[in-house]
Amino acid sequence: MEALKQKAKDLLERGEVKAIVGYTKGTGDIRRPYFAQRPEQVDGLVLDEACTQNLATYATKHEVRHLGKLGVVALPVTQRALLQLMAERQIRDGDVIVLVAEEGNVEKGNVKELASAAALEEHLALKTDVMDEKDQELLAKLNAKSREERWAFWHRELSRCVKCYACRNSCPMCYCDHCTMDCNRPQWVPVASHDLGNFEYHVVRAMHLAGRCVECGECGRACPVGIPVHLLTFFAEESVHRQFGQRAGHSAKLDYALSTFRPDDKESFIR
Amino acid sequence: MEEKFEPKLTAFVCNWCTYAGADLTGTSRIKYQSNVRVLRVPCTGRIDFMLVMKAFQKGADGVIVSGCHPNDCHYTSGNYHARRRWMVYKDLMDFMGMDTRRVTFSWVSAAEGVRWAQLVNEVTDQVRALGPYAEYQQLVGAGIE
Amino acid sequence: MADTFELSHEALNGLFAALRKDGRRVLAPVDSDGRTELNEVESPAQVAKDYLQTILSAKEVVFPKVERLLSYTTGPGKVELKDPEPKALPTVLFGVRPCEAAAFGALDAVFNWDTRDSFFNARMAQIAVIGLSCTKADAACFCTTVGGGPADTRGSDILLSPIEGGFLAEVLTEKGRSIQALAPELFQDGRGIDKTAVKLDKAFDQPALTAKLPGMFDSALWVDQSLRCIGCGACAFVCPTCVCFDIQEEADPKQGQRLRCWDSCGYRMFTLHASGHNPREVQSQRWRQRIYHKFSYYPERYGMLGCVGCGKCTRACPVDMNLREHLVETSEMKA
Amino acid sequence: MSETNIYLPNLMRIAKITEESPAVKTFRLEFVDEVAAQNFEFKTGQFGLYSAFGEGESTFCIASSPTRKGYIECTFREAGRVTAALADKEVGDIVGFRGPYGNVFPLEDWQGKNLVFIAGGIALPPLRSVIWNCLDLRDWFKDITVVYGARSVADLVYKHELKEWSERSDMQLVTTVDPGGETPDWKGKVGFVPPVVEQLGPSAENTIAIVCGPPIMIKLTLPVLQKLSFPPERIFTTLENRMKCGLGKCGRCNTGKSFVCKDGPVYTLAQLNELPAEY
Repeated sequence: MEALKQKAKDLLERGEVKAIVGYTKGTGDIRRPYFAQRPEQVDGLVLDEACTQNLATYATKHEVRHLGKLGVVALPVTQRALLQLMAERQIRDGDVIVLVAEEGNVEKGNVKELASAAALEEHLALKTDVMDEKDQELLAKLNAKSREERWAFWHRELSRCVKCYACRNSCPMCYCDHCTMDCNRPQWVPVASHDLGNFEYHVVRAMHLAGRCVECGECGRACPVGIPVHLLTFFAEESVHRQFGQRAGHSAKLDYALSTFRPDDKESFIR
Repeated sequence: MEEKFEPKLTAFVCNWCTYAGADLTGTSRIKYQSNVRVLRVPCTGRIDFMLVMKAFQKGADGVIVSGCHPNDCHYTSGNYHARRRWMVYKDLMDFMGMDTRRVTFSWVSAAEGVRWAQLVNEVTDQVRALGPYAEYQQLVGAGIE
Repeated sequence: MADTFELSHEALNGLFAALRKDGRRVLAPVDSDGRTELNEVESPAQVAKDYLQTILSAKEVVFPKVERLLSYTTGPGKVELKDPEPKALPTVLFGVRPCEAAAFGALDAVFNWDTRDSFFNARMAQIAVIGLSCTKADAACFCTTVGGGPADTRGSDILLSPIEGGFLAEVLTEKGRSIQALAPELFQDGRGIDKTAVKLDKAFDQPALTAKLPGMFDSALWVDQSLRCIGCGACAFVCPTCVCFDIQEEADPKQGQRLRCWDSCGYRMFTLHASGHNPREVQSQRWRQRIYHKFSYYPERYGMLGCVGCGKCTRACPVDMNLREHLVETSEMKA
Repeated sequence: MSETNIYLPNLMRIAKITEESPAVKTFRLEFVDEVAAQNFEFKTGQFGLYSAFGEGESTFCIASSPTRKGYIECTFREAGRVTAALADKEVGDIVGFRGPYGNVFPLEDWQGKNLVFIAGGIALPPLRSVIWNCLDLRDWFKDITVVYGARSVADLVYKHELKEWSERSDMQLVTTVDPGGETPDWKGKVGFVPPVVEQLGPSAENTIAIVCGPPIMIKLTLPVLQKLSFPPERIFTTLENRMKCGLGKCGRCNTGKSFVCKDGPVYTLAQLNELPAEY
C-alpha cells in the first residue's frame, strides 16, 4: 500500500498529474472512489479486495476531467475500460497515467506506472479471464432455460426497473453527452419506467454496448433494485466475441465490431 | 363464428433491391397475401433495431427485414454492416426471451419479384400459425398506475 | 394519547385475515432473492424476517413511478379529454419503518401546499399504515438527527413495536381504530408495557446545519463531496420524500396519454432549457440543490425537513455518497 | 370527496396564426368551452402550459393583454418537440392550455410612475402583454418608453405593433438590431441593447424598469440600470425556468426556496438578489 501512496504522491508533487483517482474507505466495509488532488491526500488511498468500482467512468466525467491530467488506480476492469475509451477516441493515449498493482495485489507486489496504451495492452495481455465465475454461471443458467422462461425472467426483472439510470451513468462506456434516452425528437424509447419503457431501454443499452462492453459488471452492481442488468451487456459482448472473434478492452486500436464487417461473416438465419 | 386470426406484418426494405423487387412482384401481377405493410428505407444499413422493436410495440405480429444480396449493396457495404447488427440483435432477442421466429431477415433483389411473393407468403403462414404476438403486447400499458 | 395494546404473533395472523376479509390488500416487506421489496402478502409468514428496510420506499404506493394523469383521443379539429380515476385500492401498508411513515407528511406538504393533487390524495385516502419500530440501525441511518426516531409514531395509524411474544400496538388514528375494530378481540390491553427500540445517537446538530446552509452556498465543499457522484437518480428514486416528477406524453396519431414519472434534480436534463442554457450545469450544483432542498428550502417553505434520515439513498448509491456522513462533514465546516 | 384533476388542460381553438419572424409564431387562442371562457381571468405577467396533443406541454407567457377579452395570445419559437408540433398547427386546430399560473406585474403599484421597458429578441412577448395593458390604462402612468432589440431586422417580433407603437405620441419606442443585422432601409438603431439603453439614459427618478431578454442581455443591462441609479426594487424581470407542472410541485423550476411557477415568473432585482443564481 505504501508503494502506491508513494507513487501517487510523487506524481502529484512532480505535477505530472493533477489528481489521482483511486479508492478510499467508505461506509462500513465498502470502498468508494477517491480523488487525491494534493500530495497529503494520498494517505486516504486504499487498494484491496473490497475495491470493485470501475474508475474509468471518471476519465470522461466533465467535472473530473476539468481537474487536469489524471492518474488512475486501475483494477483490470478499469484498465480494459481505459483502453476501450482510447479505442473510441474518448481519451488519448497518454491522457491518463495508470497505476496498477503488480500481481494484482498491492501488498505483495510493486506498483507499476503505465503511461501509454502500449504498456497497458502489454500488461493486460497477461490476463485472459474476463468474466468471473459467478456471472458465467448465471449466463449459462439463463441460456439453459427455455425461451419462454427467459422471457418471463426478463419481463419480471425489468419491470422492477425504476429508470434511475445508475446502470448507464456508472458505465465507463456510457459517456455520451446526449444519450439516445435523453433525446426526444424522435422519442425512440418511452421515458416512463413502465414495462415497455424498461424493456426497450435495456434492449437499447445492451445493443449499444455490444462490442464495447468490457464486462466489468459495474451496471449490475450499481442497480439499486438489484436487477442483474450486466448479464445483458455481457451476453451482447459475448455474442460479438463468438461471432466476430474480438473483445472490447484489449487494444487501443480496436475497430468497433458493429461499424465494420467482413464479407464472409457467417450467419445461418438470413433467407 | 370465431374470427380467423390474420397476422399483421411489417416489412422494412431497402429502396434499391427489395423495394424494387416488391414493385416487380406487383407489376408482374403476382398475387401474394396482403398482411404485410412495407416501409421503405434507403438501405438496410439504416434499419436500426429500434425500428423492429417499434413495430412490435405498435402491434406487429411479425417483421420482415430485407435488402440487397451481399455484394450488391447500392452503397457498397450497407448490407454487410446491417448483417452484423442483425447477428447480434437476433442473439440478444433470443436471450431476452423474445420470439425470434417472428423476425425474418432476407435478401431479395430487384429482379426477384417471385421470391418476394414467396417470402411474404411463407412468413405470413408461419406467423399465422404462431398466432398473435400477445406476449410482447403484455408490455404495453403494463406498469402504469 | 394513543391506546396501547398487546398483539401476539398469533393475533397478527388473525389481523391479516381480517384485513383481507374487509377487502383490503396488505403490502409488506418481502424478501425476494435477497432484495427486500414491498409486495402483497396474505399472511405474516410471508413478511420478510429481520429486514432493516425495503430498497424502494412506501412512497411508490401513493406516488407510483408511473401514473396516468390524463388520456385523450384526437381527430381533425377535435380533442376529447379523459380524466382517469386513480385506481386506488384499499391498502394496508404493514411493517413500514417509522422514518418512512413520517415521510408521508413531507410528500403531502408538496402535493397539497397550494392546489391539491387529486391523484396523491386519492391514494393517500385509501392507505392505512401499520408501522413497525426498528430494532436495529446501520451506518446510513440518522432518523433521530432529523426529528424522528426508531419508534416515532408520526405517519403511522398503528405502530407496532416488537416485544416478547408479539408486538406492542399503539393505535394512533381514526384509521388505526377502524383496523382495530375489524377484530377487537385480537388486541389485548397493553397499558404499562414499555416499548423498546434501537438506540440511535444524533449524528449532527440539524437546526444548526439548517441555520448555516444559506451562508455556505458558494463553499468548495459541494464540489469536493460530489466529485464522485455520477449523476444517476438512484438516491431520489429510493427516497421516501423526493417528489420531483416529470410529465411525459405518449401518443399514437389518434390517442395519447400523459404520464407522471419520477424524476431527479440530480439529472443534467432536469433543468436544461430548450435554448441550451442550464441553471444547474454541473453535478456539484445539483448535489447542493439536493442538500439545500431537503435541509434549507423545505424548512423555509413548509416548516419541516425534506429528509427523514432513513438512509435509503446512501444504501442505494453506486458510489457510496453517504448522506449522513456528508451532512456531518458540512456541519463541522466553519461557516 | 372528489377533487379536480389539476393537470387537465382547457381545450383552445387556434383562431389566428401570425408569423412573427423565422421560426417564431403567435397564436390567438379561444376557449372551446363557453363556460371556461367566461370564467377565465388572468393578469399581466402570468403564463400557461400549452399542449400540442401527442407531444406534450410547453411553457410560455400569455403575450396578450388582460384588457383584451375573449382570447389569449402566445408567442413561441420552435425549439423542441412540443414547439415544433405547435408550429405545425393550423387555424382551427385544437391545443391545450393550463393556466393562468404565476404572479403578476404589480401595475397598481406603478400608478403615477414612468415606465421603461427593455426587451431583447423573443423576450418581447411577456412585455408585450404588460405594454398593451399599460397603454390601455394610459392615464395611470406618466412616460412610457420601450427599448427593443433583436439580432436582425427579421428577428424583430410584432412588427405591425412596433409600427403602431412608433406612431403613437403617448409613448416612445426605440428599436435596435445587432451590428450586421440591419437592412438598407432600417430606420432604427444599430447596436446591442445595453449600450442603447445607456445612450438613451432614462431618468431613474420615479421610474420603473422592466427588463426581459436572453440571460446575456439581462446580465449586461442590469449594470447600466444601476449606473443610471435605478434601485433594485424598481427593476423587474421575469424568469423562464424549465417547468413541467406549473403548480409548484414538480420541482423543476425550484430556485432557492422559490418556485418560479408560483413565486415568479415576475421578480424584482431585489428579490433575485436574495436567490441563488440558478436561473
